[in-house]
Amino acid sequence: MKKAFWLAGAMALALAQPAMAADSVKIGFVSTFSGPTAVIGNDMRNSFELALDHLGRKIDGKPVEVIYEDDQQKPDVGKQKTEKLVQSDKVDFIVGYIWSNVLLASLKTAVDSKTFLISANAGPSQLAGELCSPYVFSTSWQNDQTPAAMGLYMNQKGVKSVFLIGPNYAAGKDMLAGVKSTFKGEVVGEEYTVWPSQLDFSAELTKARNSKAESIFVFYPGAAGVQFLNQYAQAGIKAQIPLYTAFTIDELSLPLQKDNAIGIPGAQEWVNDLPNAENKKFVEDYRKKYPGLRPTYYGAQAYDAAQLINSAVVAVKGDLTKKDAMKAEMEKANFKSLRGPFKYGNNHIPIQNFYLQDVVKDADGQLSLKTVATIVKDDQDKFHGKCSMK
Amino acid sequence: MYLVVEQLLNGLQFGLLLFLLAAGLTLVFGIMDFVNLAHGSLYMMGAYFAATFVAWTGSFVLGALLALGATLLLGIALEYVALRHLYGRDHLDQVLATFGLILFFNDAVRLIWGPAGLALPLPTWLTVPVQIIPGVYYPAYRLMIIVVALAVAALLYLVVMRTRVGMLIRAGASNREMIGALGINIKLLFTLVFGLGAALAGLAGLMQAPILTVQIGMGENILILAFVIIVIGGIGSIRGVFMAAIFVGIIDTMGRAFLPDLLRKVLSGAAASTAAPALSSMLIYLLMAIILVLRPEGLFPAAKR
Amino acid sequence: MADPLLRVDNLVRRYGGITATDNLSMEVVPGELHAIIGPNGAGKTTLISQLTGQVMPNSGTITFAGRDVTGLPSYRRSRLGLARSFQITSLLKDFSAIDNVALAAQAHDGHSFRFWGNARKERHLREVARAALERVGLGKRADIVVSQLSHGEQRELELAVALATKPQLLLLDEPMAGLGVTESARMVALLKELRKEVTIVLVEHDMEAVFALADRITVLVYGRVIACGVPDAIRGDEEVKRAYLGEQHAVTRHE
Amino acid sequence: MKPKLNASNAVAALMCAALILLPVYSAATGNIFILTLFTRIVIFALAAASLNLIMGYGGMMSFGHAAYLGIGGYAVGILAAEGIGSGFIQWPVALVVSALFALLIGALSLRTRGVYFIMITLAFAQMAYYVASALSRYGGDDGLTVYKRSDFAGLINLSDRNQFYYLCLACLFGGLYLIWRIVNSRFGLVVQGVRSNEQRMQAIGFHANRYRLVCFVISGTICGLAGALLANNTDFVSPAVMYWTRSGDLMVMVILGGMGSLFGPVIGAIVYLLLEELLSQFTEYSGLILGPVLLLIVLFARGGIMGLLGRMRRG
Repeated sequence: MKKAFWLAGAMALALAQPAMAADSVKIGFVSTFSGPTAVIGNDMRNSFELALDHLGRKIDGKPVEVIYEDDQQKPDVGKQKTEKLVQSDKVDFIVGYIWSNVLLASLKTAVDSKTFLISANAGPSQLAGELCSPYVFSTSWQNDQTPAAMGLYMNQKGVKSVFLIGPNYAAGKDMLAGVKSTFKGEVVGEEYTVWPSQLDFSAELTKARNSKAESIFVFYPGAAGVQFLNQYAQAGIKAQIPLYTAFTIDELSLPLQKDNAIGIPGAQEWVNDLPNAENKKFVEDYRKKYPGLRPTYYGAQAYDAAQLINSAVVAVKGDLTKKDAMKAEMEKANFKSLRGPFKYGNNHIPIQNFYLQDVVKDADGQLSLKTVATIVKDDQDKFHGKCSMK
Repeated sequence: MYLVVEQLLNGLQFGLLLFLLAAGLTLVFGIMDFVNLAHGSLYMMGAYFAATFVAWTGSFVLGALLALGATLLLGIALEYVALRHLYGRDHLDQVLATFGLILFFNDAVRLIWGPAGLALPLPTWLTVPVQIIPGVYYPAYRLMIIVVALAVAALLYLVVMRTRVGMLIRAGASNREMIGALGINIKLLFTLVFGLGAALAGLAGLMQAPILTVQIGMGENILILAFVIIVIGGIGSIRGVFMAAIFVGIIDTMGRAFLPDLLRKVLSGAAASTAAPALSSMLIYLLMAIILVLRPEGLFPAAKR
Repeated sequence: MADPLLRVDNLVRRYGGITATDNLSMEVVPGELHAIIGPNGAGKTTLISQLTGQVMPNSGTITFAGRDVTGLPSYRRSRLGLARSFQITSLLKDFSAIDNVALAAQAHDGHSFRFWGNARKERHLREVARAALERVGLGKRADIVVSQLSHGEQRELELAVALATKPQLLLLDEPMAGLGVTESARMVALLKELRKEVTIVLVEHDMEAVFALADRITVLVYGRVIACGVPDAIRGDEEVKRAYLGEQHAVTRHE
Repeated sequence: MKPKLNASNAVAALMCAALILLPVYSAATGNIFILTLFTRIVIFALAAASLNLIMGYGGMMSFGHAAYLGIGGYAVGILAAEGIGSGFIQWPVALVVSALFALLIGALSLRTRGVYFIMITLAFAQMAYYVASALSRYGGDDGLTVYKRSDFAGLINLSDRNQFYYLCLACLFGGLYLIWRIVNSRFGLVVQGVRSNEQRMQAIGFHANRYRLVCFVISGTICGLAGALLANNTDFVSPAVMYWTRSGDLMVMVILGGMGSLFGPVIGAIVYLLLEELLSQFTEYSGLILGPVLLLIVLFARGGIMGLLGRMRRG
């Protein structure tokens, strides 16, 4: 019986974290740090930490405190962690969110408490449209933008027909819709696969080959992208029908995809070799600080989020109660983004370029992504008209 | 026509892969009456071992064999340390305990190998597509999976039907008390069967690794499929699990391949494109529900054969 | 003879290649104690199970109190007044003795879709249960959990449960199985009391008890009735003697 | 039976008192989060308690119980999205739809037993998951934001933290009281009898499956209520809440706390969710601890935490 009391006491203590004095900038960071997708969360955290290093671990002279929380990729857990950060830790900013559903579940908590939320990845259409909020910013993109850029590139290449394959969930549908919105050729087939449980794409690949389409477009993030490229190559289709992708090849999946990824183009708003000073420094220092790892677009977006926060706090001279002034400053996007040109639309979603990336062997003989061309300049999402910004 | 043939092959190959995983599960379930959720973890360990050993030895075959042995030993160790204390317990106790093992294995793998997953590249002679009939190419590696799985199935059949151990296994699956009455060393038999099940799971894991990925949590989604199969097949029946696995593999593949087009003929375009993916996702569960409603003990109940 | 309470016509039940009940017909008249005997594997328990509805026959009819009950599930037959005890004791092991009996009483006391009141406080159910327990001599053991009762007590409890359903016909499947000498004697005494109130079909191996209790005896071999009559007639029946002495002479095994 | 003063009852009483006084503690210390955390725990405790009714008392191992969380939640979410904000409509709809779903899958599933039953309930829950994922009008896989919590005509304000907490707690206590009454009623005894020995119950005159089915429906309905609460708590509902791992979580809570004991699932929910929260604060490798803890509990604490407490008394 006594043990139970001690245990209860210990739990109460652990939950009753005292609120710290308010002379620091507190940032909550919600991402996935457990399970198979922890690799993304780790990259975002690494990049965010690097950004803080670059800022001297201080923002406008104030020490920075970051609290990392694991959402386990579950919406209700993400929501609970967001509540913890807002209510218990009383953070000034919340950053992170890989997954659209986790972000959407957490959004209301942040907005109701007037805490700035910066999505460093998730970009559901609602965020750009009816759910836009003065307190919510994005340093990524709206889901449709990247595949739409790919569609434009396919037009430029003169591709006449395409077979679309993607996972059957919201982002998957957005992605295929994105390509269709810009691609001018014929869509000869459209296949959705069971998400997240489908492991074998042989049926879809067989159909694609038999459709006589001139090209295939896929969206498969993370491990599914590795599986898809493996099977695409093993089925011998790689030699027959060229593949176009969005969010399927990145620095996390590349070490697993290896040669299967060579020669497969993708669209992205950030590539590691973008020629600006900030980006060079970021990529170099990242590889120095985390030997064996390479930064990804997830990380670059998290890095930008730190810079965005810095710009806002500096503008109000550290007075974190001036929320309107901070919002106004952030809307100006007054920081040097790793991806070069970067400004905000009315809905706080970036207006930015999208680049064509390809897989090549770099100087060390390692596979890496390389910018080939700029597909589209100053692209704005198509939902901004639905945003009333109340 | 070629399309149908190729899709049938796809289904067969997928089904056989599932068979490797489900066979071990149904043996352990049928004989020890033990629900092992951690079977998926053994499958994952098989793939991780294979990726590691193939990288060390530089040989796909050698690495695979080492991985098979390692999974076998891991299975035996697991049985010896923890699971044998759970025989005869309530199924739910077993579910809870092995659920705990899943959590443990996932985080242990993340600690040892990192969260990023591993690649298991194929030797080049397995990466080329093979022309099976004029005009139809099929990936060599997938053909190899079909061959290996069929060989394993045949071997299992021989062991179960023609050997003394197999006789005990069959007796155990249909009537558990009987093994005790035969006065044999049950503990040893159980450990062996568990090790065999683990090795089969490991084999499934390492066989699929080059097609899919080597990743944390890779065992969980496929474990549910394996459970679906052993339930459809009738628990404890190797024959049932073989038929059910191929059945599920083919139905799943054919469903995904042809259902959307079929629906588009019946429904309007918009309705079909919403309904088709949802329906093909549900297909296997729907199938299982129908089979269980009609035949509550599965298609080939072990007790009556 | 009065109209039969239970009538079985041409009952057949097969398991794979074995015919457990082979074109069997018999009658039980009100008020009698009708024993069914036969060597092991004669299909006695299969017959009882068909009478109570746990097993469905392949063909034939069962008529109870003038009503065809062949297709009725067991819970419906129980409501009509058919009660059974099981050969291998089959009680609610984690319930107390009185709960076991009270549930049987409850089954025959209106419907049980009552979600609120505490059933253990329904006095009339408890009283019926207590009376049945007293009847079989378990009055003092009412609150003991079944798994803690001795084997003999569990057999007696089986009877109490059957009695609590206020049966017209009691089907007893080897109530003496596994009992010691004194326990058996108590059971015989108990059955002698019960037979005054209720019609009983008794399946039993203990010949002494059968011949002491039964009004009529039916002899089963390989699922067939080879004889039926008063104890003295059965005692003198040549075929019955052969069946018990050496089955191979008397009965040809069917396919 | 009279309540006895033993370790398990003492812990249950203590726990109830602590749950009731929690908002006071939260207000006194300014720790709002503990209240938010426990609101979620209380909701899951209600869901676990409903699962315990069929699993612990009825012997029906449902592996698809999270489906009702989703159905209750979607009933609230969809009605809210269609402009019907009144809780007097939303909640009854949530309960009725959950009950109907339970009736349908119960009628089909109860033809099977044992592991087959576990799997068929899983199958139906997975189908519900995929249907919800296909509801593109209501967010599909991304889920559905509930902009406004259920409106009870000013009687109670669900957006007020304390009021909502007490509402959830009232639902939990109400649910537990209902379950307690049911378990000791005529109906409850029949259900428990059927769990213990189905053939015997048939032989004494009970149509076992009919009682099972009604019990299954009651359980699903209570869990639907938990789903309605959860949607209001999260202001959001998504298919993820119905995924099979969620059903697994609920089972773990019940078994961990102690099946077939009234307060077991509540303790199970508290311990499981608190452990999850606390461990995640100390380590990213919580499974390395939580996993073996579950294994040890099974090996050495049969009957879950309540079973352990029960034995402490006996020594």
